[in-house]
Amino acid sequence: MPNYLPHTAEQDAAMLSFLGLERLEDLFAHLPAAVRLAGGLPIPAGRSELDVLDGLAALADRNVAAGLTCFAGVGAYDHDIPPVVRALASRSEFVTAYTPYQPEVAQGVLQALFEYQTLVARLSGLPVANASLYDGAASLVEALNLAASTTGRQGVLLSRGVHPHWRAAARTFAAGTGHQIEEVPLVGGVTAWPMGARDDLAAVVVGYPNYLGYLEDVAIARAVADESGALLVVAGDPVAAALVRSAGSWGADVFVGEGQALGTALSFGGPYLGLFAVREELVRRLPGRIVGETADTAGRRAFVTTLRAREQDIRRERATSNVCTNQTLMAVTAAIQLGWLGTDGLHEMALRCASGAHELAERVTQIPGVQAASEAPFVREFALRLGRPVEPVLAAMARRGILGGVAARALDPGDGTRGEGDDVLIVTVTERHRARDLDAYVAALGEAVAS
Amino acid sequence: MPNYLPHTAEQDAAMLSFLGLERLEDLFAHLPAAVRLAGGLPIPAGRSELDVLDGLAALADRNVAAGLTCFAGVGAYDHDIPPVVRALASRSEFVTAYTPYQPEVAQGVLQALFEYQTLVARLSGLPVANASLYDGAASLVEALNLAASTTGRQGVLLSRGVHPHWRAAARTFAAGTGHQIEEVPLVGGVTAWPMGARDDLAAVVVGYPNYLGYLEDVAIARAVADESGALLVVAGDPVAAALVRSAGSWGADVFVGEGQALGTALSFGGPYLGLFAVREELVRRLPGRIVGETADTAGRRAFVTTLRAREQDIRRERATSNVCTNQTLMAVTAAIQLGWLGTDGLHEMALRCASGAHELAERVTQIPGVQAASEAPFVREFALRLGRPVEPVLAAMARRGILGGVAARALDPGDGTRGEGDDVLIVTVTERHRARDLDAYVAALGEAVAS
Amino acid sequence: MSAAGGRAASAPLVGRESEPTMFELSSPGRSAAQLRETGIAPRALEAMIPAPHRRDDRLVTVDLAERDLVGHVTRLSARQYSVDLGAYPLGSCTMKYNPKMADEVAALAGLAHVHPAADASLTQGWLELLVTLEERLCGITGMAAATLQPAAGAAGELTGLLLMRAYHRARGDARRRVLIPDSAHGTNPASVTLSGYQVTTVPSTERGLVDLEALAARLGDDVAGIMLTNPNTVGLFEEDIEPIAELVHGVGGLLYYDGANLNAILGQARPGDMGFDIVHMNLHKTFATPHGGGGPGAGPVAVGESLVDFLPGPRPVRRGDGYGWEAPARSIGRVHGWHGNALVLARALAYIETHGAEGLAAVAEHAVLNANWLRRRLAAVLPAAFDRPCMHECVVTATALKEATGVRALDVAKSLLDEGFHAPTVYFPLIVDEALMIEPTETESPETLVALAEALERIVARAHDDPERVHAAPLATPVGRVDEARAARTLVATEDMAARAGLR
Amino acid sequence: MSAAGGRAASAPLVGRESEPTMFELSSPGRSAAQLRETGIAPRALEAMIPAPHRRDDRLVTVDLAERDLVGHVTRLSARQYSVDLGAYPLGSCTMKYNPKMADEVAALAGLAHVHPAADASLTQGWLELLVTLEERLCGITGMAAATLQPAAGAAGELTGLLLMRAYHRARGDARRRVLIPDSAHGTNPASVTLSGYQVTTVPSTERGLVDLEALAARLGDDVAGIMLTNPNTVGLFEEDIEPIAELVHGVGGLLYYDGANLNAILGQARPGDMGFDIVHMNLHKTFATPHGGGGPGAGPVAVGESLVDFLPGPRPVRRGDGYGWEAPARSIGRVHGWHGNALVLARALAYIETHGAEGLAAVAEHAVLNANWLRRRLAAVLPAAFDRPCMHECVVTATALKEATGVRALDVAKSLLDEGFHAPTVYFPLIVDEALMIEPTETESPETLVALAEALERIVARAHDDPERVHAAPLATPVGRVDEARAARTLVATEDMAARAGLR
Ligand SMILES: Cc1ncc(COP(=O)(O)O)c(C=O)c1O
Ligand SMILES: Cc1ncc(COP(=O)(O)O)c(C=O)c1O
Repeated sequence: MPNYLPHTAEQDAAMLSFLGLERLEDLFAHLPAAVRLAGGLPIPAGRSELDVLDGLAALADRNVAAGLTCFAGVGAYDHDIPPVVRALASRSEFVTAYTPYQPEVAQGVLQALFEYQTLVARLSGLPVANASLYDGAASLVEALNLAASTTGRQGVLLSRGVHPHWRAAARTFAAGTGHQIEEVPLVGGVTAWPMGARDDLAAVVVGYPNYLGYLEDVAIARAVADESGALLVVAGDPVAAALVRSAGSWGADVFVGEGQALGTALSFGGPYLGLFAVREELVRRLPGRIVGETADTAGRRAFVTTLRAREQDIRRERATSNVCTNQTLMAVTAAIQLGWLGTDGLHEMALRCASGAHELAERVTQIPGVQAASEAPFVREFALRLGRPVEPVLAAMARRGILGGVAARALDPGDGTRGEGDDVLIVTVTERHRARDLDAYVAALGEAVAS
Repeated sequence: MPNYLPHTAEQDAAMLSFLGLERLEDLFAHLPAAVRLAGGLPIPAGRSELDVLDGLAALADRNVAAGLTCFAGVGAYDHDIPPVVRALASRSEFVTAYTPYQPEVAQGVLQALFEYQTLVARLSGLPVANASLYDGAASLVEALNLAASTTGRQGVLLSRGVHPHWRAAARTFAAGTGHQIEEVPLVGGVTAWPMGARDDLAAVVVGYPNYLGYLEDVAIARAVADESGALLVVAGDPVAAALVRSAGSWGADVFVGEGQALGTALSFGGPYLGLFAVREELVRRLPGRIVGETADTAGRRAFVTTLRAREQDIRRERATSNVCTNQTLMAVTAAIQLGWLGTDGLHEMALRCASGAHELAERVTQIPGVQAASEAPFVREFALRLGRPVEPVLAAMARRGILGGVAARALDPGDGTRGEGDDVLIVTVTERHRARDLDAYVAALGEAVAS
Repeated sequence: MSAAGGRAASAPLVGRESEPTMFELSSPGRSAAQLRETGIAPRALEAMIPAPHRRDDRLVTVDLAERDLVGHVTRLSARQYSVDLGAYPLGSCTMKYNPKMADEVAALAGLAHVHPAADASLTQGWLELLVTLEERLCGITGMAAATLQPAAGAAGELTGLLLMRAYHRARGDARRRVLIPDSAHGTNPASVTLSGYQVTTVPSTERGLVDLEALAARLGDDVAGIMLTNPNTVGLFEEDIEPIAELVHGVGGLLYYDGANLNAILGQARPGDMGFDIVHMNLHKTFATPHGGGGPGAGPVAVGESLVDFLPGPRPVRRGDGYGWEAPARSIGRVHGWHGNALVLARALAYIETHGAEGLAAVAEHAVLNANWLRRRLAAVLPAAFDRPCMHECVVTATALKEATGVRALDVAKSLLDEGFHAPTVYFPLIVDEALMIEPTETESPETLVALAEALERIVARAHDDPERVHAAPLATPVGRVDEARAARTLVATEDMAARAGLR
Repeated sequence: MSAAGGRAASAPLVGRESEPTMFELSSPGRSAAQLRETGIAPRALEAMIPAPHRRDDRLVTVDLAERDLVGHVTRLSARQYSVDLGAYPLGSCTMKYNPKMADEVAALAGLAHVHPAADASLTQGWLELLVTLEERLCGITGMAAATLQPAAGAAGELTGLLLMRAYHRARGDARRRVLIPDSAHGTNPASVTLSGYQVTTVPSTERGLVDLEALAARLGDDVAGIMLTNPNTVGLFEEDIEPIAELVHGVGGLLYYDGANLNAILGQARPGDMGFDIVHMNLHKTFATPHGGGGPGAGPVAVGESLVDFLPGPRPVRRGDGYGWEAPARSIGRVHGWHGNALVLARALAYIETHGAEGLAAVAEHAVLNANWLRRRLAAVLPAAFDRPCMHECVVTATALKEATGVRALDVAKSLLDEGFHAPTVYFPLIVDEALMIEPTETESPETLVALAEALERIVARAHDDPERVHAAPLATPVGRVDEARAARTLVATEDMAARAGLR
């Protein structure tokens, strides 16, 4: 049994006697006998934390993927996180604090969130961001709820270029909200939007870049939305954002995105960071928390969570979002990581990703049988058609130390479709890849498709 | 070139112009031309910290020893350091502070050192400890200086049971101080003290346990010292101290020891932690820093480095020690590690070391050809005679994943002798060893000596 | 010129000034980033991104030196209270000590550097970890299976309600209402609404428990289920849980357990044994995964046999010698972008494995012991809202104090900051007037409880002697009471908004 | 009862109380330790340790819960200034920013978990690291070889002096005196004494440099050598270094370089090229290995060809394809229990490798730029002791201020704490009256220098307007000025002494 309890046996006895009790179990005497657990929990006995740590380290060693050179992306990116970011973000004041309910002793987290909001707003090209949501998928779900409550409508045109898992989550939650989600297929790697005004449309959602890595013409999506008076939701990527037009400049009403790339490790998919920003007019509909600047009684600058009237503890059943706990630590981390990168570092990093991706795309498409899935422009990821099932190819590459990408059909959108086809492989390059990694990739893929 | 400098190019220019200079090199214009370095330093160009980290990690991977089950000790012990100790001791406030010269903003380090001093005093059985010295060897050197300045004499009787490297260091520094060091040999694993009063004797030094792991009769050493009016210096071990009589209770005047076992990793030998404690009468001769309790102007409890009149910056050439920078961080770590262990944890940990060591000693001495080097009692390490050179045996054990101990002759005392003999192996057990590790040890040693 | 990155006057150690924002510290041309040497030739942006897509301006974020970034963030951290500094008796939040060991688990390269889309054959360690955690959580709650996907408690609630909905739908049963006690946490009704159900509120009795008669009166065959926290949000065990379960099950409804308060009953009672069908847990409370200043959390949902087929998928499962993924037959679908907050899940497993069955039972015992001791000790100064044995937290009321002195619960809370403690939750649950909800947790020592009680006693005494001083609190903190109304009136949520508002 | 471990009133964030000692927090029966399951049968102490050796009492250390230990140490850390919080312009100490990257180097399992006695074949990585560092340090200083054993600067000094001694001895030359300028750091004369030599002090000129004539007058063939810091401790470059070297070498003496101030000349000039024979470096200053609140450090000593054979041993050396250990032919012996402060050495190498030749030169340039800018900027309020270009630090004097206002250097230093800065070194070097020795280092930005200058200007203005307030400083800190005299008068160095003195 671990030693995290500070009570000595004498103290237990003294406290019990203060309460007029004899044994610890007397504390539960008022529980109905039928629900009292007899015989203890059916789980193993405790072990020392060092033994547990060893056991989990042994499990971790069995994750072969951790040792591969990672060309997989699609919303989960293998970027460098420098020691200084890890050191700062792991300070226990950030890690072991609760939600900043007492602003007088929470200026640290509050100010960091204010800075994060500023950075997300700048990335999105929209004026206001919230203090984080669970992940990109959750941001999409909240965006649909926001669009529905703003427009009083339920229809959603959702591009199949949006991450399949996000679409799946949107569909899951639509079972409760009643949103009518229509998915719009990709043709040649970009969305083939239907034309024509509708009176039920709350939102049009486009991925930019889309999950295959391609840059779509967002102006069309904007036009589709305008035609029907719907909001335009752009699902973007914060690294690509350094190089491509911002969601705001395309006229987006809402920006959603996955912020993991900003200082959070791959982590097998979580905890990640849902980015969310809106036009100023929508600010009072923002889901989640938002930090605002104000002053204390002495006039000193101070930060505080604000617009709490929106919050679930006040609105209860009239709320349009139930988000309470969010991803504050990842948001703080993102602000630190962006602070480390800086204006030029972010740009340079994105440029390196793109340069490597373009070089790799050129080289692998020279392998016989390997084709680009689309001629559309891309930033740091792109899709290949291998003309054969992708999984055996990935397995062969893994044996050569390379995680070769993500098989499109492994990303189950949950709608019965299996993505863009069995032979589609999505490949991502980051600033961590060196020339020799690209060489190894080309060789491994060439060998795998030749066999 | 790394980016640790905050100056922008414009700022450089503005600052230079404020100084009436044009280029950065003008700052060095007053240096004689002949000593100005032309052509830059003959070292490689800088690399990004992530590249450097990778390179050093690759070097680290070539230290095969790090992956072996460690039965080596002799002043460097492979104890568990729990995550909580690592987390607390690495707080940047401790790591990146200087010596606490401004007590008003250094109560953190000062109080931690006060607590450390208390704990070392309790371990030693002596009333006053200093705030650390470089390592066990440095503590021994300072103890000899203290004894010499206290007695006005130069003679030292130094048991060969004291760690050979410490003895070597003592000899090195005696070249400056002029101490006359006589080494006293071991017979049957314990010191064979010479009898008879002398008028030149400043100190008698005994290891308890000695470096082979054996417990010597300190009363004899005390008697030898008393006969000649010398100080008794006991070189002890803080883990063994949990089970054996304290230096103070044997009548030691000075306790010296290596504190690495208290929360510091093996670290290839440093930074370690020199423990040092004395009888109250000797406090004004304590080398290094010492923290004392006092109060601030408002009467609040406060800590401060004290007895600075002893310090080298005041005493200059009249000083008896030159120690300035010490091992504060390791001292703070030791206080935290002892805080984690607690009274019972330290006792239990030491008991486990001893239990394992005694079991292993019994088992390996059943291997044909393997004998205990002494029948003297021991705590957690002991010496074996293998009847053959130790190095090939250790090499064979390393191939089976075991660092089998320390070859006595590998510990060069620098006096021409090669320790206790070519066939002596010193074996250490810690609380990290499991039954299966002992089994593996017995098997590996058995095989190695059978071949 | 930009602000000074090396001035520490905002660190409470040496000052009481405000910390500049990172944008105030920013200076163009300054940079901390060091990117690796890749050997890959850089390409011109124009050669990669066609004009319509290319940014025509530089995306300006912030320009800092590493040294200034470190100073800034370190000083911000010094302006932040945390469990590691002292007690955090925040009711409903279970701010217990978070063992540092779990930080090392989350940092293991073999866990942290795994891409979530990597094939199952390459992630067997993670899959085993998740399956093991699911088994433990089922053992602890007495349920059949669990999904680990929900990222927090509220996400778990909504997932659970969608499971409830799918269950009824599958039986062709279009139910419409979910019952919730009036003491419930705000996320409960919000989740119900988002799940497409309507909320029917059930009043509490004067004893602070669900009013059984009122409950019965609200039941009907359009009731999909009931959401309960047990112990409830006033810290009391719903002793009528058996009849409640019988009543709800009687009309074909399901029982949902909001497990935010699971800490109180670990190893003492199990939701499954009480008749609950769906249970969410807040791993960031009960299982000591640190709260991160607001998150991340993890809100797994465990269910009884009849709901297993509806669980979100894909689910990690044991398969022969190894592990794989499986979509449940009638899955409601994904509720997370990947597999849930995996590193939080790993931390929780580490906590469970160190404690084991006995350890978890001891956790509950001491959480309850601490809360009851405090309740009893405070009776004279801040009486409990309900004068009976509580579980892991107690709700006390400052109503009498307010009447006598004008000092309100909020003032007491702010004064506690000056006494060196985080404040309890105030004004929640809504059914208690001038509520202070105190959850000491099991990791606070009796000595700390005494100190906390003494601090509250001092504050109450001060309220009588010198109420102005209590109204003025906190004074020891980096900022005093904050103008929340102004923040809401004129939203300044970013540096750029601050500039537009003339604040920079 | 013991003190409360969960009360944070000593954290400057919420209070100004003192933190209980860990012994005051201690309560017998409480424990944090968790030891592994080993499967080894425990033995009775009596069966292992015979009675005369066995402790008859339990060694009482302290009894804490992990939660309370964490609270205590975290609060202590909140009571501690550090580089990471803000500037630390402590002259002679080079408190630059310590890149966090080096912390990860020191934490590498393959470095941290290596036993120092393991055979060379098992530690090739470490040996290569040490040999590489030695080569770099030789390149930086212009010397032939180096020992990495000395654990700090003072240990390096003594090592260097013993090398000097061995060198002369080997030539049958029993010299007796070592020259030291009167501005030298106190460790210099102390080390000379411990090396068995006698100190001859050389006065400084009014320009703050070695008095060449006085030096010449003190030379003789009994002079073993001279110890110099260059730039010297008043921050000035000894421009006469060439004639000095010629003079000392002329009588057969050696030149020792105290490299504590090496930061100023990195890539600009090298001790070897100036004629020095022996150089120690403070890696914990110049090479940014953090100072740890007082240590650890590392003080490698580099030497010219003629001294290589005397270096401490064993030394790591390249050997064929690999690396091994070698004892120099006429080695003075060991000066460390093992191989030196190895993890500090690894940090320093990481720092050198990231910077490279150009980066180190830029370090020196900006260290000198910063110091000169401050010197010039402060001229009106706190004039430099020597009005000429300085190197990496400047020594200013408060003599005029004291005469005008009664405010002394110490008062200025304490006031600076209230302004959010660590204080400079005061009353050193001894040759300057009311000295404030300011070393901004290269990692502080121009903005920080301005803020520091403004703070000093405010303090000087206040000294004229309201000297009492300056005398009373610091007020913002956890404790005010500390009674140092009392601490020295009645030594209370442990909790047990405090108890005996009635303080507990
Ligand atoms: C009773 C109760 N239910 C639900 C929640 C929601 O959990 P989360 O914040 O993880 O979404 C909380 C947490 O605040 C709670 O206290
Ligand atoms: C000029 C000078 N020489 C020598 C030293 C001694 O170095 P250390 O403290 O590492 O022993 C110092 C450090 O304070 C110094 O400033």
